Amino acid sequence: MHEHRDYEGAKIGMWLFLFTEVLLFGGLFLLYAVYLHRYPAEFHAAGKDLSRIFGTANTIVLITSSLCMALAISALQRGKVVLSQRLVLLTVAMAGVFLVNKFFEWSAKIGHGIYPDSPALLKLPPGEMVFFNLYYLMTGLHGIHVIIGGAVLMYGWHLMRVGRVTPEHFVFLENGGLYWHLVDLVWIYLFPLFYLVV
Amino acid sequence: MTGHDIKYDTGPDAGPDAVHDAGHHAVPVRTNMLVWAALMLLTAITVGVTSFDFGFLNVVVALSVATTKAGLVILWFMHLRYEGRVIRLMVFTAFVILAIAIGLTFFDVAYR
Amino acid sequence: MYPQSLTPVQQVDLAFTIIFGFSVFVLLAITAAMLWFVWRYHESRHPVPAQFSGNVPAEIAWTVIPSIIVMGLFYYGWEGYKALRTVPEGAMEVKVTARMWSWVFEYPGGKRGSVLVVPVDTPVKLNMTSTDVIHSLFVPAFRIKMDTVPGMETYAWFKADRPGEYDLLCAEYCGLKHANMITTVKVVDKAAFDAWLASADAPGGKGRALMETYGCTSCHSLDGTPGVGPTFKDLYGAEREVALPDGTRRKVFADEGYLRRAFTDPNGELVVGYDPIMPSTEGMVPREDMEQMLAWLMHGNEVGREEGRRLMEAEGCISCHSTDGSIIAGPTLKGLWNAPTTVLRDGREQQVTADEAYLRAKIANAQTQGTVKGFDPMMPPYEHLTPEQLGSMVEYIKSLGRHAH
Amino acid sequence: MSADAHDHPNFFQPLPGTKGGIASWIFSTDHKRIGMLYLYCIVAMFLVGLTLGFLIRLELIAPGRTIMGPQTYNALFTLHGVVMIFLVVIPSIPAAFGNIFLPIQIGAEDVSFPRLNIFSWWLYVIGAVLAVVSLVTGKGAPDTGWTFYVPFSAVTTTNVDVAVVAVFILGFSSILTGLNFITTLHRLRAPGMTWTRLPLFCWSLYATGWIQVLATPVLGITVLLIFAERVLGVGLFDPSRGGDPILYQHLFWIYSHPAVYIMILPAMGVISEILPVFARKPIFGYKMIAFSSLAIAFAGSLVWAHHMFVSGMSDTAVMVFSFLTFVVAIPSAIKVFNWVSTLYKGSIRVEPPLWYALAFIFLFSIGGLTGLVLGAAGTDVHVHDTYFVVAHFHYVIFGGLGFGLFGAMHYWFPKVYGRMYDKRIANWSCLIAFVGFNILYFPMFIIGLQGMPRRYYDYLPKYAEGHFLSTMGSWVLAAGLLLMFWNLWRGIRHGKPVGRNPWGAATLEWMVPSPPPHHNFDAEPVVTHGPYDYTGVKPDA
Ligand code: HEA
Ligand code: HEA
Ligand code: HEC
Ligand code: CUA
Ligand SMILES: [Cu+2]
Repeated sequence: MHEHRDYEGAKIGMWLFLFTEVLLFGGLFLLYAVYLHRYPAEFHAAGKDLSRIFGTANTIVLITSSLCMALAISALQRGKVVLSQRLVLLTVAMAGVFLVNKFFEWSAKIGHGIYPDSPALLKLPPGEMVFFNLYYLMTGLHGIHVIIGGAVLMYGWHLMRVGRVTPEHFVFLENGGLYWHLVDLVWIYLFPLFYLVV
Repeated sequence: MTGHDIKYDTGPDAGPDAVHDAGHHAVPVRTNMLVWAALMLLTAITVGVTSFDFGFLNVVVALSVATTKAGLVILWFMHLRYEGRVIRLMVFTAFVILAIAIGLTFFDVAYR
Repeated sequence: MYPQSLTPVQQVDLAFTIIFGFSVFVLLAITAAMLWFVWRYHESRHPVPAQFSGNVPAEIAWTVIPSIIVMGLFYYGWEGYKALRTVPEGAMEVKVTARMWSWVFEYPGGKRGSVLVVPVDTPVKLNMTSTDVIHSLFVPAFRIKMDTVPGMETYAWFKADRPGEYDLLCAEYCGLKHANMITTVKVVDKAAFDAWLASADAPGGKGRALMETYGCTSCHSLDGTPGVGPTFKDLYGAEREVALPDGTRRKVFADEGYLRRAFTDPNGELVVGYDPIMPSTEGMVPREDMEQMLAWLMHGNEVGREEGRRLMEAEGCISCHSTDGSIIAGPTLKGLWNAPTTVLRDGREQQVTADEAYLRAKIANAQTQGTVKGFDPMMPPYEHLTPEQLGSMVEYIKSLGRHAH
Repeated sequence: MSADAHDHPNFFQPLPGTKGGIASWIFSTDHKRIGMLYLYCIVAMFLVGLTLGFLIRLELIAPGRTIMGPQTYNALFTLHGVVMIFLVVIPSIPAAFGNIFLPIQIGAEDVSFPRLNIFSWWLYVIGAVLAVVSLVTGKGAPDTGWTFYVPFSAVTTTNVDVAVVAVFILGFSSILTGLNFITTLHRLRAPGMTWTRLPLFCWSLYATGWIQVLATPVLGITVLLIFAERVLGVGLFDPSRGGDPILYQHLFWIYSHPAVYIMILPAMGVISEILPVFARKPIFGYKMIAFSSLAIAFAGSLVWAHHMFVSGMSDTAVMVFSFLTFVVAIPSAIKVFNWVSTLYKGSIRVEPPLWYALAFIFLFSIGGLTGLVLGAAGTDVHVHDTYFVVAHFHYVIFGGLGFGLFGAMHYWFPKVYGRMYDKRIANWSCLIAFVGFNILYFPMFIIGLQGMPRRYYDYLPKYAEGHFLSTMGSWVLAAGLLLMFWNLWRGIRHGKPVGRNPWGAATLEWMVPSPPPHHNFDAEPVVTHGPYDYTGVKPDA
């Protein structure tokens, strides 16, 4: 069987996969839209309880990590393999920062007794319950994607090291990058929806 | 049926070798930096405007900014600008379907 | 086409007729064409195929014409729907609560029942909700169907134009006894309806009255005093010694089958100590009446406890709890009184006794009392019941016998 | 099977220099082998599903309890639905015949992502195994119906958790197949294989692929939400926690309505392949048929809430979705008219695949036309959730997809096995199945109109005749299908060997040997004519 080296095909495949991710989150965005429509006041009140500082910090981290990723690919295309490797590591490091941040944010909330099915949550008005449930689900699902994205990028880094991703054959890294940008993209919406639209 | 050969972007010899090198176009560092700066600026704006209350427009503003940011990421970071018609059309379709799914649902929830 | 003069039923049936008419026509045309082509252009009759691959005017025609027709079909369907949704002014409102697996209808004035009784020629609006999962109220005769959704109110309306009894079914799958969540719409004339609405239910209901009508009570006492025949008190489920026609004696339980035989062939099994004098009900008592009496014997024969039985039927308890020892979704109520029960509370097993306090608390809000081992925590709360009502339910449970150790 | 079998082994035989064996199948990346794996799994699951349907009918032969209690019955129709929908009809034609023939039909060596392809088969197997596990673990088999409606699915104590995870995984398997096909069709067409020379089967798979990619993730998140609801207590659909159970239905049908077109489009593709071959004449209105596949795929994603006319959603939504439902019927109508016209002035050779295709058109039309009754708001209120709906979807799914699948089996059988089944028996089994099918499902329309609700384990005596007849029909149908499967089975082993092109078809798969070799083509083919151009093409042997 001859080796497939169809870049365009690989990219089409990756984009198609990204669509499935978009629609996976899409279902949750749909729920968010409907519940925001139904409980504007409660969403307003509950949103105030989320830390805007954490949110903004994480936005900056994630956007910057996206930049690193884009730079890493440009660097690789120009043949600067080592630079590219470092940029990928930097991207992953920022993914780590994002997760640590998220961890503190979640623990603070959980420390206040607000988590799905918690007694404190069940005492809140229905709209706020919905808000927090959505918050945990959507940021949780996003967090899982951050972890997967980080892992994929680390693997890309490894492939660069062993010379299987090269300035000539970099489609793996490019697709990994696409995935990472998608993770960023989702957060770009989550951020205003949970921390700002209040 | 003798089909009229419609010219498709990948051309009549759409074999695996017909790669047109869109993806190999390296985005200049400067462009990436500019995009990043724009994203940061938009983040600042969207956080900044929350101190004003536009009522119902709050959501509209926040989502418009987010969509602009998303556009920047998709077009430059994700290289969609440099891709061929096929991929662009595909991305468009996917988002249209999502918009339809959310939009049509509102025929229910908005009128209940 | 026929402005205003159509009832929703007619409007919907018109839509049915039009769509079916169109469908049958298209189906026959397509099938006929298909079969005719296969015969006419079979290779033996038409060896050389024509080589054309389309015909633009034809294709445009069969895109445009169906589009237009289909819009017509949509229109009639929508008209039918509008008729079903437009409630006339001044409709009588009945509140419907669906729950696993029974219906409660609450009339203006607060009367509740598990059968929907409505006056003829009067628009009735049903305001519906559910306490647990989604059900759907379906009355085929009136072409209405509407889901009952927890946390939400939905409605449907109908107008019955002649008295009679119509099936009312649950059309949304709701678990174990979905198929048995059936009751009746009783359409009666206006006077009868008003009288019914005003009446309180007589103790014992019809079965008890029939016992008097047919003279059973002249031989059987209701309160345990001995008479010509054995008393009816605590009869159902009791142990009996009977003599068969050939003289042999045997111990039996007064279960349903036994009671039925006792009606139709009273002397086949003669209770020891009594004479073979009871006449058979065969030919004398109509079937429905016999069923009524049986039902009363089995479930309602304690004076003062019929109320409990009636309530339990109206509240839907009987759809989950049997009174004969079998298990539906919950434990049987037979022999429950004072029985030791294992419940799971906060993850631990505990022994409780089904005494008055436990039963009252359990019925009012089952989940606060833990969950009986081996069952699911699915029993809905009944916090709207008054203490008296709880009392009569407990009385009824008592009447079903105490636990035999 | 010829002399060159040694240097050109067919794809069943081990590659030269390898031992073969089971591992060379279940880890194969050859699209043909993967297609066969799917085919056998799907047929096996189909037999399971049919047996369950058969048992359902036995229980319903008479009112009251017949052979099982309500809990068993409820689990049975749930399982019947889940197996049939997620394990049989959604993968069926695309994953089996699509995998085997799509690459060959476009002149490619394989699909774009062969490893993803076998991975998706593995996901399918894992999903199927989990579905079985859900039956025997936890507190009993799921009893929710294949629609998993909340709040019931959130409160029932049966093993819904595992079942929804299985559905999630199966969804991913389906996505990967769709993704693979779309990419393959864009990238791997042979020189000269323009979009207007693409066989209509490929077009239908292309449209299907888009639905798989864009709709299935919504199902994924929906079942994950059930899982979250049950396991984490996230009450997004729980009214006591501010949730709205009707939103669940929106999400579910946003996938599951388009899913019905995942089922039917590939079958329509098969019919579009079979008809011209046996009419010896180009298909009528190629472009309209290709285009209507895309139109169905697109418009099909706009109509989901027609399953919810009595759910308590707004009347405005009822109007909009009823209207859109009628719009989506039009591309189907176009296809039917074009198919019938293809027969016009042909030179028709009547062979088993054609019978199946004709049966398809008839049965699908009945199913589709009764779909109009369901799409019309006023009439749907009466027949919603009754046996009318049950009859509708068995006509479209079984009469449509099912007979399409049988048609595909009979059409491609000689290509896959290089042998021919007994055609006379094949015709008979088609006839028996067709008759049985109608006895089985037609009475359901009538009892449905009379008000017999679906998912009822017991029913009022007034529906007894219809149910009885229906059960009788299931026996006739079973006889027909068993005869069919037996005949095919016998054909595999004892059928008469055939050459490359027994039907005289013009698509590329008939240019390669039967069975196809490991490498589809010795040299990359260059396509110079349309797929239904029969000038000069003759059936061999
Ligand atoms: C293969 C699967 C398949 C297909 C193709 C279809 C096709 C269609 N379906 Fe069906 N449907 C199901 C599978 C399918 N359905 C299933 C599984 C359910 C039940 C789910 C559940 O609840 O469990 C269901 C339920 C269902 C409902 C909900 C019923 C209810 O629960 O109340 C509705 C309502 O609108 C509907 C409508 C339609 C319509 C309008 C089409 C149209 O696409 C049909 C188009 C076809 C034709 C119109 C016939 C051919 C054309 C002609 C003969 C030419 C002449 C016609 C015209 C001019 C219009 N379907
Ligand atoms: C592809 C889809 C498909 C197919 C082919 C079938 C096939 C059949 N189905 Fe279908 N059915 C569904 C999909 C399908 N079904 C779905 C999605 C539902 C909804 C579920 C829900 O409500 O959630 C449903 C629901 C459903 C109901 C409604 C249940 C209810 O609402 O209470 C009924 C009732 O009669 C029924 C009957 C049948 C019958 C008799 C067959 C017959 O075709 C079967 C004929 C039988 C045979 C041909 C058997 C032959 C074989 C043997 C006897 C044994 C041989 C075994 C071996 C060799 C191992 N089905
Ligand atoms: C939807 C089904 C359902 C309905 C309706 C229902 N119950 Fe129950 N009930 C159950 C189940 C299941 C249990 C056992 C689990 C538990 O303890 O919650 C139970 C337990 C009980 C018990 C305790 C039995 C024991 O063994 O300790 C009593 C008493 C009782 N129910 C009475 C009633 C009465 C009275 C009504 C009506 C007003 C009623 N139930 C309505 C399902 C139901
Ligand atoms: Cu209640 Cu079904
Ligand atoms: Cu549908």
